[in-house]
Amino acid sequence: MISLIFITIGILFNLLGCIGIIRLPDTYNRLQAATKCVTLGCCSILLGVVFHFGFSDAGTKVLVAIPILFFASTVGAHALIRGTYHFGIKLGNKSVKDDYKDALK
Amino acid sequence: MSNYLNILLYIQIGISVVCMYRIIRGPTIPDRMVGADIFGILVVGICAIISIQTERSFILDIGIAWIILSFIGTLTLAKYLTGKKLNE
Amino acid sequence: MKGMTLIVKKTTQLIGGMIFMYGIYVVAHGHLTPGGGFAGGVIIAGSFILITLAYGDDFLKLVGEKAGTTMVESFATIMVILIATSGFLFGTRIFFNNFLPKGVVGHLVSAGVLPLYNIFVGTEVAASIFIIFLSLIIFKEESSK
Amino acid sequence: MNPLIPLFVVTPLVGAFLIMITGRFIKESDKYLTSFVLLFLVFISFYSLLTTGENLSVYKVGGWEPINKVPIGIYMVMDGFTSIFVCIINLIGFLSAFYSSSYIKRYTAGNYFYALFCLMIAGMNGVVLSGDLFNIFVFLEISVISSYALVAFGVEKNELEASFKYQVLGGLASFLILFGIGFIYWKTKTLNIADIKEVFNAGYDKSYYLFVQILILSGFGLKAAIIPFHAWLPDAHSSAPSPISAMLSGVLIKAVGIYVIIRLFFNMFAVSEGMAILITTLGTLSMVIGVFLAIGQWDIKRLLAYHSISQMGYVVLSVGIGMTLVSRGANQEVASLAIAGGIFHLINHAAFKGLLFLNAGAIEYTIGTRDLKEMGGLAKSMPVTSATSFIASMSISGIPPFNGFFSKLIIIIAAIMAKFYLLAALAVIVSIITLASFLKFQRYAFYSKSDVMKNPQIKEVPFPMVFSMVILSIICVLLSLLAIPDIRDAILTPAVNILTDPIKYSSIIIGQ
Amino acid sequence: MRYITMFILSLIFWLLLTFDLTVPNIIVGTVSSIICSLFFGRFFITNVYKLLQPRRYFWFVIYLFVFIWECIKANLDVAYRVLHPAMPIRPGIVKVKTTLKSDLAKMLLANSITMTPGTISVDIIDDNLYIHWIYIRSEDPEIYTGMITGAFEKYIKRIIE
Amino acid sequence: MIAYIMCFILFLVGLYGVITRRNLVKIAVSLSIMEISTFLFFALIGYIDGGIAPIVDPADPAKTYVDPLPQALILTAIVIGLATTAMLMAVIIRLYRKYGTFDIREIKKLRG
Repeated sequence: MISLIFITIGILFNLLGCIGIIRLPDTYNRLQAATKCVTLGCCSILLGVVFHFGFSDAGTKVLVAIPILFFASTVGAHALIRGTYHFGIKLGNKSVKDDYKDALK
Repeated sequence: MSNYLNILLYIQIGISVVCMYRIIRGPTIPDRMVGADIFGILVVGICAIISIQTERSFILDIGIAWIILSFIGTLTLAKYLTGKKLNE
Repeated sequence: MKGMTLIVKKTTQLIGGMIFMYGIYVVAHGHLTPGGGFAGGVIIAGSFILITLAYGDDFLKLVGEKAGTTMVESFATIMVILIATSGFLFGTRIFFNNFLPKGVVGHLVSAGVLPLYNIFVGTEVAASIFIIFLSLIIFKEESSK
Repeated sequence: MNPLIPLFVVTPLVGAFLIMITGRFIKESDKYLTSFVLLFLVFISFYSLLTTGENLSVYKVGGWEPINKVPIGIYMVMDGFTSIFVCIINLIGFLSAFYSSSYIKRYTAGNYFYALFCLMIAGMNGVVLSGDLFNIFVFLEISVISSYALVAFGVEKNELEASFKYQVLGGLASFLILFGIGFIYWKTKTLNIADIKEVFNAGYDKSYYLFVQILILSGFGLKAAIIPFHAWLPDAHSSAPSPISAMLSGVLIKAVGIYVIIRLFFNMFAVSEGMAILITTLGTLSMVIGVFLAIGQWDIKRLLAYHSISQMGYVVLSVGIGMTLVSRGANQEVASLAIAGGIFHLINHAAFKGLLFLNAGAIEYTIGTRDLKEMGGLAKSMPVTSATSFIASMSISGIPPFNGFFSKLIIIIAAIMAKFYLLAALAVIVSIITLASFLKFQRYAFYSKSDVMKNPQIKEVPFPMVFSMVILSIICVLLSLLAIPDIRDAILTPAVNILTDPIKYSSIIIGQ
Repeated sequence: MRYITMFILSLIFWLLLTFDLTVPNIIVGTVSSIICSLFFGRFFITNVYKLLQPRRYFWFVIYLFVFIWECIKANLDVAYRVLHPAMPIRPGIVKVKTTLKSDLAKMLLANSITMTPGTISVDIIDDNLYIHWIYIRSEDPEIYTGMITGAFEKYIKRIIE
Repeated sequence: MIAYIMCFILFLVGLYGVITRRNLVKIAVSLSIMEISTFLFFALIGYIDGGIAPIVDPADPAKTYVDPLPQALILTAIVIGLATTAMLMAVIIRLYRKYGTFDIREIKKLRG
């Protein structure tokens, strides 16, 4: 039962991330929404799986999977956003500040 | 219980299909890559739910392998985006 | 500064070992779960690719150059063929004969020679995928000179 | 259980990977190792040719015995037809490898060359020996992928482009074959050729069966370069290094194309008249169009490549005639004669086309060009090359004492006896045009006067190349002995019997 | 020393993954851990002795709770911005100076920042973190540095340095 | 049944790409699409309604499994496909270095 609650929460977060990736205007903001929501959502689903299987071989396997998922998604987001900036995509027209431009010179 | 899980599974699959929209539509290359990255993470969720549904734990193995390969793919594409060589 | 940013470098330190161990897990449990030599080999090669991406060619100097990978690959293939031939020598003159005791279904040490095949196929696949990656990278570097 | 059978695959595989290791430590060990491995293979293949005869020996990999007469393991089969092929592959392979030991000095990375060569040999032996559809596919891909790499071995513009074309069309063919295998597996739930035959005998759906046959024929036809699918062959065969051209043209298109077509259409599918007439038509088309495309060529190797298409047309034509007769159920002797003529011509073609490509390689090695207009008068400075190439030219165009004459004669006689008068006439005309084309080749390359012959630098090629060419020309002459009825009965008749008998192959394999 | 740390960590990872305490499994795990430490040990953590101090683990647990709380806040924040019809975003890249010294700490800080309300770290150059912020609340460097790094920096300092 | 038709359509899409595209890399991608449609077809013919993945569970071996043979065949075919694709990409990269373009209309030295 408790696993179902976790999974439901996770899917709600995933849904939010999905709406974000469709609605937001430029690449940077899409990455913002998507990474956070989807990572937390999937971690939550995996936690639900841990509670479902209990302390067994499957449960510990999922416990191992959570840090891998966490690091993979955050580092992936970081590398992607840096790559996007170097690729030459401009910040959206709503943006107000850009300190990184100076640092690259 | 299993009915409810089924509904959740369909919602999750629907979310990843919507992600496909960004991969196909995305106006620039980085947009498509963001879509692919997010899609890779969502698949792990699908694997987890299926493993509960069928009570077979080896599907989790597939999920972990998927996230690892997706991570390597994302890093490689990000490396390509920065446009630098291996040793820069 | 070679390679990618500090964040990527430090995280690959943490996660590279994990990926390597996971690949070995997939190879070693190949006769019990889905996966086996090919899938595990791809994951092991993935860990090397990850480190190479993050650190530039520092890692290559540790493992040896491209030539070394070719050697590993050839050696592993010869080992696979030799295991096949060992059935010919010890068993009843049949290639691919499973002459070791079979054990109990579901244990780690079971299924005769299948785990040995898995291990060497895994080594072979890891080496060859890594060599494909290196070749494509070196092609790219040479062409942009 | 004949323990020799798997050695045909295992030895070259071990050799290939040993070369990669020893080639790095011991210099020039690669060529000796390759020659040694292939010499060993030649010995055991001739041994098995002599001992096989009418027998059929089966090897079950892994020792899996059939359950309820349903085969579950991987089977390797050695019969009369197979043993002939194994002999051709290993003999031409050995001579080409020995020839390369001096030819390949122009290129760097010799050990890669020899490793790929051994892999190609292993793949072809595997295709010929396996009695299982999917293993045919796997070994076919092994040999074909190594040939992709070997075609591109020179990494110049021509080679790369030819290799690209070859790979795209070869990939297409592979997927057609895989689709065909999938359709067969869907209906029969088995992959063993003999077992599929048994299942088909119990009854099948006509249109489905036709669809599968078309898929398989177009897939292997692409690999064999029968005429509507021939686009890749001239480029690939002319761009590869010369020993590889000899292997590709002399052996590879036969082993992975013609052999599988003959084997599957006789021993797996029930022989049907419509399909037989289609195959005969394709053979005739390739025979005629190939030779007409060859006339206008001035590049030696392209000329030889187009002649390969034409000569393969002869083989397919005569096998098609035999198939038609078998399906009609009449005139079994004529059918046997036609098929025997086809197989005979196939063996001959391996010998003389291999020799011609080796000659072309020798000419290119000496004067550095492949254009007929730029050479001439080489007969004085290169006597051995000239003599061997004369023998090969006379063989391919069917001049009496040489082997090509007898096989063409058998094909034409069979066509006349089967009342295909038009096809017989076409075969004669094509033979005459071939003669004309090769007279042009002889005249421009060896006898006409030109500036090249005044160059004192030109002399005979080194010993390994001469050795291979001389041996092949002796074989060219000796092969005409196969026309004598006693020898033909000993070698060709078992192969023909296993093909024309509708149930022998499957019943023996299932029975064991 | 580094190699031994790597060995122990990978053995723990292996045991968690297989969840099987039979003898063959442990032997396979040991052998593969040795191989793993030979390959990857060179790149691993430098100051090993810090792993032996228990209070660091205590702070790590507290840090985890803080972190999860921040994560949930981040998600609700994003949810608000995404679902609001007008989409109140004000994005930009800001520069933040950190006081952390070691590389591992910087990495942990950057990853934490990535998971907190509306921020993703773009790059690290020396001591400066460049951060993409979805809604810039203030233009003053002092204030926004506190907003972004303040929650984590002190814990990370206690854990690692 | 619709799945079979879909995978045949996928095959035709790949064939269309191989015939009409002018870019070397796109030809390679189209070949990969054809390859994958073939694998999909193999996976479909092994499917049994209500069957589960063919991993034997020691606790409860009597279940309905799907046919494992096509899956083994696909694994082999995937490895072969990997080799083919790597070879093709290597040749394409070499061609790009020689000609400086991916356009097939400009890479036309050989004729006939």
